[in-house]
Amino acid sequence: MIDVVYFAWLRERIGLPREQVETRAETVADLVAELTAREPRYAAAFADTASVRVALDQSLAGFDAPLSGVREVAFFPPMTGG
Amino acid sequence: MIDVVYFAWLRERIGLPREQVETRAETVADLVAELTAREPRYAAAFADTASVRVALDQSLAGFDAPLSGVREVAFFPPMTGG
Amino acid sequence: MLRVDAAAFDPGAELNAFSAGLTTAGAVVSFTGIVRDTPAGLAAMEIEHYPAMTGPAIAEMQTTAARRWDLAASLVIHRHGRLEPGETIMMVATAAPHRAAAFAATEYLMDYLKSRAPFWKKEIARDGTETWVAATPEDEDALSRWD
Amino acid sequence: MLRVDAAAFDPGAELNAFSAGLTTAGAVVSFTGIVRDTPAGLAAMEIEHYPAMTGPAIAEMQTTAARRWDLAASLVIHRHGRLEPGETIMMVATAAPHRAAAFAATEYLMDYLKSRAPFWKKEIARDGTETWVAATPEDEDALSRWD
Repeated sequence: MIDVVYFAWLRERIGLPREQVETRAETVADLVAELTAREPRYAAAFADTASVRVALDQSLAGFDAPLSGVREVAFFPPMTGG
Repeated sequence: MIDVVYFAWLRERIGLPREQVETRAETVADLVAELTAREPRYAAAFADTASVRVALDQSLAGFDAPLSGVREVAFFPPMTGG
Repeated sequence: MLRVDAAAFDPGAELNAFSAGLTTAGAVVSFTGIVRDTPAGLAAMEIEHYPAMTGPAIAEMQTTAARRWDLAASLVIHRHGRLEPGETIMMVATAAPHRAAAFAATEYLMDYLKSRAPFWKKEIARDGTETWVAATPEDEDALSRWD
Repeated sequence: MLRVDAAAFDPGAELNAFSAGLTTAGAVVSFTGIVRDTPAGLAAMEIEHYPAMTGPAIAEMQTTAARRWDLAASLVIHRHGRLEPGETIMMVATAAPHRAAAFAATEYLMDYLKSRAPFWKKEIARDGTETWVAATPEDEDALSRWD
């Protein structure tokens, strides 16, 4: 079980801010493929992964990063602070 | 007659902030030569002209600038505002 | 110093408080970001953030800035939630013995806050249209000058 | 906006007043200069200026900055007379639609104020020694980046 959190338009498209996912995905990319296959709202959220950023346990990571030992995966668009 | 004003250590060395000078100097350099010849306190103030800046009627100028039509000449060290 | 909060703050009071404690640093630079109206007419800006990540991410930027430049202190205040035009979104201030360091560190923190602090802005127009503010290539490019 | 005055001023209140009138400019950058103590111990700093020249010289810097960058407004406040450690000497603020312009214009104004505004600073040590602050080659060099 892994916590998955969504922000901004990813949260809006998927329709929830946080969920627990039962997965054996080895990498972020594997997890995205699993979610995308689940339901159209996930497919809509991850349609353009070039616009999606990832953090593993609150640290920025790439789509090829392994999920082993990770408790929380966050998906969000490029940040717009300041 | 021309107004001559002094600031910072030039004012201190010459011993006054402002004076009227009767001169026929054609350039700033001529005026400095006249003043320097006058008294040791002027010679002390103008000993190192590389450290002296000039303004003619409140605009920065060089030592070769003509004095024709100028009402006020200011001598001061490099500025240290801010 | 770092504060992430939905509450409004007073930039002038923060600047004075920040400056008050300084004994060796004569140069203080601040940046204040204010919600601007838009050509379409802006009702409000909503700022979402990732609470578990925001504090650590900004604190790391401040630590890096303090390592790169001779700083006496740095301050970051960033709001989240709903803001109306004219309200202050955020503020950065740095203090240093020399002004070049304070300017550089403040620009560095701003560039990193723009693109690496987990905030997302949504503009709500007066006609109700909602638009997520897009990151710009310029904001991403601004980071490369610090490499 | 420009003020040259012997009286103390409140930088935070000035920052807030400056920001209050802005409708299109979301980015405000400020610089505040504070009298620092010195290793020898500073009793006071005395700032002399050339009243007939100071205002026009600074106003021209502000005009040039407004021509070079897309600014909504700029503010310069500079004190003269006797100041004690901890007192604010001067302040510059600029407001712009984009932060890069506000940062650049504030740095530009600071660089020019340092070397082209007719102020001279004298440090009075606690033992009574008086020293005119010397201009540094670095301050002069800082101007060349704006050519």
